[in-house]
Amino acid sequence: MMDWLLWILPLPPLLAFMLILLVTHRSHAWSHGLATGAAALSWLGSMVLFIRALMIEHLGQHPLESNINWLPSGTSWLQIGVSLDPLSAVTLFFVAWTVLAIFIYSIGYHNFGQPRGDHDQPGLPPHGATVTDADGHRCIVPSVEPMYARFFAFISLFAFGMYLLVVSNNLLTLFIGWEIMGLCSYLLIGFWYGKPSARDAAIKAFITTRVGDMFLLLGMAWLYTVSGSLSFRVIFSAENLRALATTVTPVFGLSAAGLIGLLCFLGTAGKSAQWPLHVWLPDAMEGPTPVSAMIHAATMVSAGVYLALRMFPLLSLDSRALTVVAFVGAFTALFAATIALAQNDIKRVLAYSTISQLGYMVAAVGIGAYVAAAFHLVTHAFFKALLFLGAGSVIHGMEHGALHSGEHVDVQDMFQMGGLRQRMPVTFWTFLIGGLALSGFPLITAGFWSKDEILAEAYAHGHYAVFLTLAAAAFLTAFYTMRQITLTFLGQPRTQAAAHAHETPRTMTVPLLTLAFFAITAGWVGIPEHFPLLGGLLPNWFHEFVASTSSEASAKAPFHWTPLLISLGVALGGLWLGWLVYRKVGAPAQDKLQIPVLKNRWYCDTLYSILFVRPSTWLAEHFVSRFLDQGILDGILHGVARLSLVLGHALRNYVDAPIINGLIGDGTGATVKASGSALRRMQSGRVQSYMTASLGMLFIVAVLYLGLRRLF
Amino acid sequence: MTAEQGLFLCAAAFTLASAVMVVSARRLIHAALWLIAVLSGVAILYALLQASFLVVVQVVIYIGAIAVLFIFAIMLTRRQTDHDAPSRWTRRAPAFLISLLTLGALSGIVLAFPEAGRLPPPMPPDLDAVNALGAALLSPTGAAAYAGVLFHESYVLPFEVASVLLLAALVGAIYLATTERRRRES
Amino acid sequence: MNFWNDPLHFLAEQLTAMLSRWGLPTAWITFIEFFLGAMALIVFAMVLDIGLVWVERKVVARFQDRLGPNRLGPFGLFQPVADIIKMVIKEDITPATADKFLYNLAPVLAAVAVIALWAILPLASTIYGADLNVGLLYVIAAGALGTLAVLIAGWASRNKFALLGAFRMVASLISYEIPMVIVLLVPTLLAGTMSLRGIAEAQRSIWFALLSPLACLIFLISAIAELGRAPFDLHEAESEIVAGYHIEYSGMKFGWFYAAELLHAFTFGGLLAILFFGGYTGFFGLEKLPAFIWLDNPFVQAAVFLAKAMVGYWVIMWVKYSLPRVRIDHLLAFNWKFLTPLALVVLVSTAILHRALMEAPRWQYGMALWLANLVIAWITIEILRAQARRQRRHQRAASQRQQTAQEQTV
Amino acid sequence: MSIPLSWYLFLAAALFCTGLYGALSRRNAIAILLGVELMLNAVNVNLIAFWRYLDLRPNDPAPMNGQAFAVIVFAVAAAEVAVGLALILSVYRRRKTVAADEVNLLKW
Repeated sequence: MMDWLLWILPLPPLLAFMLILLVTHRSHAWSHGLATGAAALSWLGSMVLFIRALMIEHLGQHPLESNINWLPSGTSWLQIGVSLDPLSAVTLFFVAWTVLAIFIYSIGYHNFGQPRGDHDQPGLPPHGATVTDADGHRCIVPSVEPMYARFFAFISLFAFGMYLLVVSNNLLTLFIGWEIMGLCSYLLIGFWYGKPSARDAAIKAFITTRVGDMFLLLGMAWLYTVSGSLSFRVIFSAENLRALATTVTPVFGLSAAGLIGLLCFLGTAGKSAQWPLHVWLPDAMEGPTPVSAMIHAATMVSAGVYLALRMFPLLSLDSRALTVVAFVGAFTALFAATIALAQNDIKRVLAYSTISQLGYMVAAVGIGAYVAAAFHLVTHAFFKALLFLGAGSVIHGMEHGALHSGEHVDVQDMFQMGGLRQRMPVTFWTFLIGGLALSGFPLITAGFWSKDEILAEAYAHGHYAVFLTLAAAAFLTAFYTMRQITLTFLGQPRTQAAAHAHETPRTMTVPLLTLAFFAITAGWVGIPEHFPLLGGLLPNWFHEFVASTSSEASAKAPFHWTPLLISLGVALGGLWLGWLVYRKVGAPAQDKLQIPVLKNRWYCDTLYSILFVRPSTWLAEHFVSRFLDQGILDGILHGVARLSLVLGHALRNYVDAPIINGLIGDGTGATVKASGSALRRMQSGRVQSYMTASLGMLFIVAVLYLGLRRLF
Repeated sequence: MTAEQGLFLCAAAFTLASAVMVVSARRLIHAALWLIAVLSGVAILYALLQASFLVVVQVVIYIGAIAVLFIFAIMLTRRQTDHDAPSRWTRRAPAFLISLLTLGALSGIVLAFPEAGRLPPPMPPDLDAVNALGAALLSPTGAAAYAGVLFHESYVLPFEVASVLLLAALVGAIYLATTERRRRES
Repeated sequence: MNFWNDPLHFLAEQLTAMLSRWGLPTAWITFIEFFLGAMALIVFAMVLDIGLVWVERKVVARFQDRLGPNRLGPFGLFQPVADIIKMVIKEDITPATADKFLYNLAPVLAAVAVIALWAILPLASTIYGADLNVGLLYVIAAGALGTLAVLIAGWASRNKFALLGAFRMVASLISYEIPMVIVLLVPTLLAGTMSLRGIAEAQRSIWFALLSPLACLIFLISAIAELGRAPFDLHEAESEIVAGYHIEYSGMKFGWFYAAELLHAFTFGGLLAILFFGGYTGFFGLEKLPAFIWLDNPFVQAAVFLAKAMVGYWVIMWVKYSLPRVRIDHLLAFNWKFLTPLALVVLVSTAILHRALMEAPRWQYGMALWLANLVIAWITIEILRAQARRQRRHQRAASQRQQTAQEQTV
Repeated sequence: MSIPLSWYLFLAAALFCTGLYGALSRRNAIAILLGVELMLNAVNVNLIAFWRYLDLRPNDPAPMNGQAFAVIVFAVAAAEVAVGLALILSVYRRRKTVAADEVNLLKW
């Protein structure tokens, strides 16, 4: 029963994708009906699987698994299969919830039921439609997305990819899902392909992640050659791991396990935007907000971390590899947090916070805190999806206001907002919850527990450098989160648009509430036993459940006062400071932190464009085109031409005309003509004669071959 | 020389003779009918090989469908195909030569084939060939599903592909057969 | 084993004993026995055929409110003999331009195609020519031979009407073979075997006609088409193409076609009986009761089977003599647009239910299948009615348009 | 049980070559297809013979490779004939000929 369910789990979204594309792409209601229906089906299946998974004893040691023969390869078969272990179970849980919530949210976000825009066209965001209401007032209302059905088709395909990735029990199908998601990410970032920025962002994202995928593919190939299979069970079998750990590779003397782990980790870095491959994620905010929420916050980027967790047994075999991972993660966490301080675009702030949170998880993997990473993965998925959806709701409300007031403002600029608390209460409270969770507000929010666990682990395992970096990052996180909330919701409206902003429809608020619920409660399943007062109130089943997946992970969650106090301090301090600073700030000018280095994201993009983009264009332009092509080649050609011109004249007058033409030329011409007319009989256009000829040739060749073999 | 050998020789002679008639008959309709003779001869050979299912399938598909299709086509193009004028020896001689060479080559291969002289093993007593074939063609686990023994012998994928091929052929044939005018009408 | 329980094997053993007493090698003995068996079968079929001639003529007469043959012998029982004599002494023409060999081959082939069917018809649980495990496929194969015969006849007699008739025949045969094959899969599915005997045995408890009436109906229709009898007898539509493919045939050659057709019809009656009405088996496991044990006697079984076959034959005749002939395009459209899809639906639904309810109690299983058929039939009828309504509306609109046009002209 | 495998193989070879000759030498396209059918049948005879002689092993209950192959060859043959004849018919409809050497648009 469960195998069967596992197999069909990813299929409904795929079916929806095809149906929408082929059949129902004309009807909005049908399209989103199909998409949400499919999402709901998969959600149901995931819930059933999740609950059943909880009931099974020792799921970690004996995950559910079922394989089928896919392609016969020589004597053996290439097998594909599905499996369900604690990690994939919890991943399924949050994937199912966020995906469903976002599907429903998108209905409202794309203004279902609104009139078509006056001058909307596919590839551009809707501009709004003029309607005359009952008593003859002409007013502008948001208009429905022109490519409504297409959007739902794409996210359905994306959901398929995610589910496939989660349930698959081998790297091959995992990679297939991975690439499907890459494609969807490309399609959805460039969803409004009318905007050049969106186009560039899409291409950037695609290429950047491709860099990571290259390495991942390398790792997979190596792994296959070494262990002869891509199925996790085979790869992580004890003897195979031993073999991998003992073989030493020429690269830095890393062990094969470490090297493959690192290659796969590069894939992770690409997918979940770790430094130095993080540049694509902020630009990905060009896509519609639900996309940013789902792909670039909740699920797809989590896929990278998911892969890292899957590869943990490999990585953990090589301490140096682990160290690399840990430092990349920690650095990314801090680095991105600093950038987030200076962003004014509400979505970009969240984008950078995403990067930094992913950095947290990666760092946790690096310090061997397997469970903590998984825990943060889950909680982060919830509150980050919540935050993005909240941001989307804010933007939507602002658009509404802007249409109403008719002024042209950047609806994503936080300095244009303010005072939205009264206008959009639901959005405010949910966003507040999400923000608190992000900044790790003590005890009640989910983010606190997971982040605290990571810090505790780092401290307990004595990775003090990592610990301090993460703590600093946590402080910054709390700070810019509060900055964002203050600028957006508190104080007085700074623009007409903000003043006339408007609470979003129920299709958007309900998902917000759902996610808010999880943003709080998701943390209570992982409270460490030794925590004062609360510890032991609730069983820390998350830890026991997930820890059983990998033997390396420590069975008990550690607890120390130091990290706890520090994280309390940084969280509360950051929040307080953020409120204190940005209470009165009304315009970018007054913002002390608008320093160029942060504003320009540590010049990363500039650096990359100097390092990679410019050189290649320069090479193409100057070296290849100007120098090689026009300079040398053309020069040579011209020289040859001039020379030959002179030569030609001479030859023509003294050689060509008399001798060649007279004797050879016409003679040859005649012969060629004669032989041609003789030969053309060969090409009779008769199939059979061709066939005869070819078979005859075959025999001649065969005879020659055999004869020669005899001779030599 | 046992009865079975005699039977085989008769069937073989019949088949080959009919085959020769197929390629040499002047009237196409006769050629087609000789083809039917060949097909039935081959069916007899299948029977000798104890492949009862294929005997019937041979009759149903080849004689019942393919041969009838041929005759149909021949009738539809009657004016042309009443007499197939003998092609010039310049055509026939190389063809004959090639065929002879091929025959020589194939016979050489057969002679070189070590197993060529072997006699058939006894049929498994409880072999339900039809069900076994069905299992091999249709069940993902291959005949294992039928026989309860695991060995990789599943032809689901090729079989499905073949069915798709048939479908494609069907569509293509219909498209080719409908005239432009009719296509424009509908 | 005595003669009354298992006549064929009994006789065979006797014969074997006798021949071996004469000291013949076993191979010969088997050969002789098979030969004799085949002969006996053919003779039986032919005698039956002669009877059928009489039956047909009588029944037709009754349908058409006539008396039919009543001069020769009691109830004109000897009429067929007279017919045969007439056919034999008629001049036996072979058209000058005809393709002699094929022209003479065709009628034989036609008869062979039918008689071949009798090789596998089980008259009783112990009386049958051969018990193939691919019996149903064999039936189809024999049908293919019949097609061939018609085709050859039409082509060989060098007559445009004959050729037209052959074309029509082959067109209808090939198309109607499809729904037939599809519904033949239904009994195969229910009985789990393709051997006719197995299928008959599988119906001891309940007839498949009750489990899947639709399949039975479709089989009947496509059988009539396969036989080329009215309303599907376009290949010999007197009013259009004089007598179709056997226009040039006379005397005994025509007689062969005629006999073949009659026997074919009866044979399909028998197939209908075997596939859907329990064949030689009694009625709903009646023979299990001690009182009715005699029903299992082979001779009684044979009688039961022949009676059922006769009923099927009678139904076919009934259809033939009461329905008008359809148009060729209607014929094909009916097959491709209605019969084939319906047959597919029936097959699929039966397969699904069969698989789902394998372990269920028999009565639930039966009821489910039966209800499924009922539902399908109902839906089909609804669809048909809707289409008819649409057509009527179009026609009405068209006529109105015409009227208005006329009025304007006037 | 007294026929060596080679007999079947030789027969199949002969059949194949006859078909080849037909396919190469006939003028009429339909006749060419007839030759191709012969070749296909020869192949099937080989397949079944191999099934009977080499594939059937006493320990394996039901090896069906040969027959499965043959069945697939059947399907392919049917498809080939359907398309081939349709092509010939449409050519005939346009050019009123089915002689393979009169359909030579590919000629210089």
